[in-house]
Amino acid sequence: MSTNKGNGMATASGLIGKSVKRVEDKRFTTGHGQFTEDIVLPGQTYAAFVRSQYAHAKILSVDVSAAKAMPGVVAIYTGADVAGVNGVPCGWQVNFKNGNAMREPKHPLLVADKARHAGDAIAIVIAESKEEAVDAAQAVNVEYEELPCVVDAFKATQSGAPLVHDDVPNNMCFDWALGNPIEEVNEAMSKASHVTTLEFVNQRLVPNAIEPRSYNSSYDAINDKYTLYTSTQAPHLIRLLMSAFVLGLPEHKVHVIGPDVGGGFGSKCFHYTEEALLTWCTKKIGRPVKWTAERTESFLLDAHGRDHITKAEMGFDNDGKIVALRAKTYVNLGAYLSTFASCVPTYLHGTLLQGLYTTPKINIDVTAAFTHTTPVDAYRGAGRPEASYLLERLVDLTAHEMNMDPAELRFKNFIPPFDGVNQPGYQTQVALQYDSGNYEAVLKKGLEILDYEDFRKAQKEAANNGKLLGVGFSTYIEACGIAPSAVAGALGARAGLFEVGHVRVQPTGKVSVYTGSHSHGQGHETTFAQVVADKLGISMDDVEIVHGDSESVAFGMGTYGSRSIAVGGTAIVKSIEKIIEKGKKIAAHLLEASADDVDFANGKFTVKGTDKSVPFGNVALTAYVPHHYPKDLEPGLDFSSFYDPANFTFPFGCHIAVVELWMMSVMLSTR
Amino acid sequence: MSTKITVTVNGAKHIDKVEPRLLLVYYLRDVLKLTGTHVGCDTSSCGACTILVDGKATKSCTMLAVQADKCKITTIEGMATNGELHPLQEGFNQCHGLQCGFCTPGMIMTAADLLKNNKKPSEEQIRAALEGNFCRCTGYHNIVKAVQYAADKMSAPRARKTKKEAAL
Amino acid sequence: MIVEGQIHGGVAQGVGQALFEGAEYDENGQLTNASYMDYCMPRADDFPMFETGSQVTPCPHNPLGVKGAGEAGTIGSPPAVVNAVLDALWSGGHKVKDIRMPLTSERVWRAMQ
Amino acid sequence: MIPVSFDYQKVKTVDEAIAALSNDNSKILAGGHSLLPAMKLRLSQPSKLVDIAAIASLKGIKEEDGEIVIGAGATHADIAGDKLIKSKLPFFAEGASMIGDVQVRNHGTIGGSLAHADPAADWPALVLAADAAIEVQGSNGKRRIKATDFFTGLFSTSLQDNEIIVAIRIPVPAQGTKTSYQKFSQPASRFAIVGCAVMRFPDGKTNIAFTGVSDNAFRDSNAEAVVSGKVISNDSIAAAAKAAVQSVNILSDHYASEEYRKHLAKVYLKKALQAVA
Repeated sequence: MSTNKGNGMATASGLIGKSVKRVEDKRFTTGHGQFTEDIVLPGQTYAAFVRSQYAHAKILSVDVSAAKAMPGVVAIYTGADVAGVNGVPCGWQVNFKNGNAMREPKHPLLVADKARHAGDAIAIVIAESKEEAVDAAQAVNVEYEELPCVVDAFKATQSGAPLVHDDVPNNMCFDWALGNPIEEVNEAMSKASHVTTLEFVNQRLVPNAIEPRSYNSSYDAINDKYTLYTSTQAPHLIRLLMSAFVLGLPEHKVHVIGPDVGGGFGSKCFHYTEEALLTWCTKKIGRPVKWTAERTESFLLDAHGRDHITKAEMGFDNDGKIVALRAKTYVNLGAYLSTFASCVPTYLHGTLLQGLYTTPKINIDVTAAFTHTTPVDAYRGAGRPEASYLLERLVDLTAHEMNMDPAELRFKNFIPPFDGVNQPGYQTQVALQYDSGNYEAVLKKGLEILDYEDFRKAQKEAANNGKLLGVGFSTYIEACGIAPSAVAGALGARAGLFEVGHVRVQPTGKVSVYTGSHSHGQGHETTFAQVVADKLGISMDDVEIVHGDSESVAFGMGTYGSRSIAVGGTAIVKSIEKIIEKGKKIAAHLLEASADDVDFANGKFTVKGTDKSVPFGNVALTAYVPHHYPKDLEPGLDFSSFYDPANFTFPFGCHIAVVELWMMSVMLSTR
Repeated sequence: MSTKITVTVNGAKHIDKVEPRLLLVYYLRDVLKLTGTHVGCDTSSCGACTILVDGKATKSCTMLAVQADKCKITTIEGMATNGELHPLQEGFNQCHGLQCGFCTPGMIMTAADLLKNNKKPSEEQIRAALEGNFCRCTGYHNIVKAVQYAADKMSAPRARKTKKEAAL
Repeated sequence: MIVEGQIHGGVAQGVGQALFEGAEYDENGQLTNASYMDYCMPRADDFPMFETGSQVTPCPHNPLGVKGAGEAGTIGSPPAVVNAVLDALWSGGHKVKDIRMPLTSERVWRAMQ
Repeated sequence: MIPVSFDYQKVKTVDEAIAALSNDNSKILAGGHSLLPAMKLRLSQPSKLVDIAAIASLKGIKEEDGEIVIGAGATHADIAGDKLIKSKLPFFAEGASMIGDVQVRNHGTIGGSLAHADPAADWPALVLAADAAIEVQGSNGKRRIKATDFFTGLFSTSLQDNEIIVAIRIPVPAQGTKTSYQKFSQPASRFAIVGCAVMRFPDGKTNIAFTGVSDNAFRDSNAEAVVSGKVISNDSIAAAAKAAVQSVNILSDHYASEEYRKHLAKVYLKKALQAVA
């Protein structure tokens, strides 16, 4: 067993960077977490779905008469009932190489004409109990005409492949390329003394959050107001997409709450048809409707991840310096375009192909296709694991092919260290500018932890004894906290990528923080409280973090893409800075000094060079009981900030895996 | 057709009429409103629904409520006594053995069964004991540590066992 | 501790991709492993303890100097594991370019034949 | 996740259970760990369940008249932890501890598993290798079915309608008998892709049984013939492996093709033979 071998903290003192116990754990370890499925509303009804058993089939008829007569059935709706309702939208527009917009076929709430993947929803059955809903769903009779299907992205784009959407020729959603002009890359490649070629599949994965997706939607007719409880990573985003794009509801009449969320890994940041459909149904029946996916449904419906077929070539000179990289990838989008599906294989993948290396010429070409499979979207890493897999496999394979050491090969090609302050950021060949990096250092550290020389000796000995040991390296970079909004917008994002942090200091000096980030396991209630307590010099116990509620929090973009601390955390810090600035004015008044002469540290406002000070709590009280108070200053101590970062952040690192192959049956053991 | 059952859950006796097809996990969650026991799958694989039935770790999604007639059940809600957390509950907090918290109740209940039978489990034994409980967040590293923490605490000579722990 | 936890979980998902997980469709478009009895979810006894280290390089453009860690474990680990298996094979004279993920024992066995 | 509605009857004696089974869509509920998952997915839709968990005579493990008698209602955990089993039939304890997970072993029963006859279950190989008899009871009383006659195909056995398994009877092995169970698990379900059970008697007689390999578990007489009565050596092990799984239909699935499964069967037979050498 080992612990983290760190060499320093992000801040020198205080709570930030300290290892503290999580404040949210008590409710989870005692069984008092509140997940969406735990919520039962007065008059609750339950939904079950009739889903296509075929991947591709014409729906000839849907007979609900027998089901309607079953005990407890409240309502049944089919594709015909929601034909006039919009489908769920895609949040990122990618253009074809020729400039045309990508093709966005409708993703209806229920399908009426044909099913396009196994599990496509044909009807929703609402009943008094879960049991009755499931029983009645089984009694709905659907007549299908099964059609041929295609499940592979490459095959889908070939002529004669069955079409997923009649109006999308060759099943092509878009094609796209990035980097240096292909002629330049080809030329550099032609001069390479060694070219490593790798054709591989980055397979399809199922995110598998252990909490299945769950929604509970209700409608208050008196106030014409909807409330949706949803197991989401991004409550405000869901409200925006569902109200403005799907159902056409006034946004202020829709309250979206994300209670405790049992993991997401990307799969819960998308707007799913069931969220909008339940919200549409609740008004129709005038009662709350709840649905929780069964695991089998999760497998068939929660957006999957990855599914790339790639051919990549990396050219090297005699010395092992990379001279060019060329890659062609076929991307499987599944049957419909999920919320962020289009940006994952493009702007989150192609833009990372510089890796940690000085590769002078890079070109990535992507073809994205519809198939008769579950939609594919961001899953933990989203595009970046695909990029790092492409690069790091090529580098290790090259080491074998050129008979070089894989670590040595990397050291030869690393971008030299730069801190982004004294040295500029690093401009890649694939659009991004890295913020700061010291890539040699992480590999050196990894080699130390492994004791590389020792391992190579052990490997030789093992091989002599008929045992196979192996070491694999991966020095990777990622781009987190997509930003700024203007750049993302220019690349096709249909949403802003800022975050909101609202800090409300209560009269007694206690602090409530409202963040647009939404924890689904990350521990924001602890991390953000740490940041706030550190910055204000108060106890973490005096800080409360509120998240996941569209009415408490002004706005928010949610939690995904490793953005919470960098974007959400910074938004909170911005508000704290405003609070300190105003606090200085109040303190200056109390201390009869000039605000410019007041410092804030360790929870105290102090007049520079004196021992005259006033604690944070007194300043807070004064802000709300402004009897002795600066003229022209508003009472209260409450600030909100929208933070739109200047750039992504670029974390990087090194993974080293050591494996032993057990020869008799070839079992792998990781060490 | 409903059947009368009598069960003792976390020390409290309950008499209810239930449909035979009602799974024990739904009886706990929907009838008794003990929502700490979770459902994560439909194939008896994930272990999120683990409780103790007559002291034995049990997947409550794979037992009918009628089968639990006359049984003594402990759920996650019954692990803390008089506001004092069970060493496992403390261990999961101390060792950061949870992230989203959804699998945590099942993990704790399975670990409770292990520690009842094995006071000083090795890392390997802990991992083997938890093979029926999925966690997608932690990579299990800190869960193993949490169970080790609890084992150490429970076997410490000065540790005073509460009545409930002793009974588990 | 929270960051390390993110790394552990991320690595587990990355190693999961490399060694255990993969959705498989048949030619009829049926997901043939749509349950936990068929789709291999990594379990406690599939993993060793992880060893992590850290190297701080502050981000210059935000006041906390922070970067982000939620996905780091998942992004870098699959190629490391696959590279390690291939390195083991090369060390035994099996010059294998690629094995398709997940590296099931059968796929590794076939690569050695 | 919600089974179809059914009737439920809890019985106290085997006779009561047999009487309760009169309806042909009735099923016995023992531990429920094979049946309930199938019912939740609505793959199985019985109209009535007869719960036999309260039948006292089905419980327990004992030695009686030169036989080890395992009650059909013994759970995998009961068997894994039983002293008699550990000393006289150690591979039963090993095999039991490899089934499912702790929670499953706490409730799943040997009788339920045998009656279900999953081609990848562990018990079939073990009872076959141990020369066990499956004692069943029906309206005409009790009868014994030799394990070798019990498994008749995919999920099928020679159990008649209205018959229930009451016990598994194994002749007490002579002193010096060695056993081994070697299993290569399907990584997701942990069922056997290949399970090989070997029982070697002091006189050299060697029983070899496989599960997971074919439609049903089977004794491998070709492999047995190679090593029975002979010294177990590298050569005889290699010869037995060569002879093994020759005349059976070998399964193929997502985790192991026919070819790889065949390879694994030979490898796991080698491991088992090495363990009893």
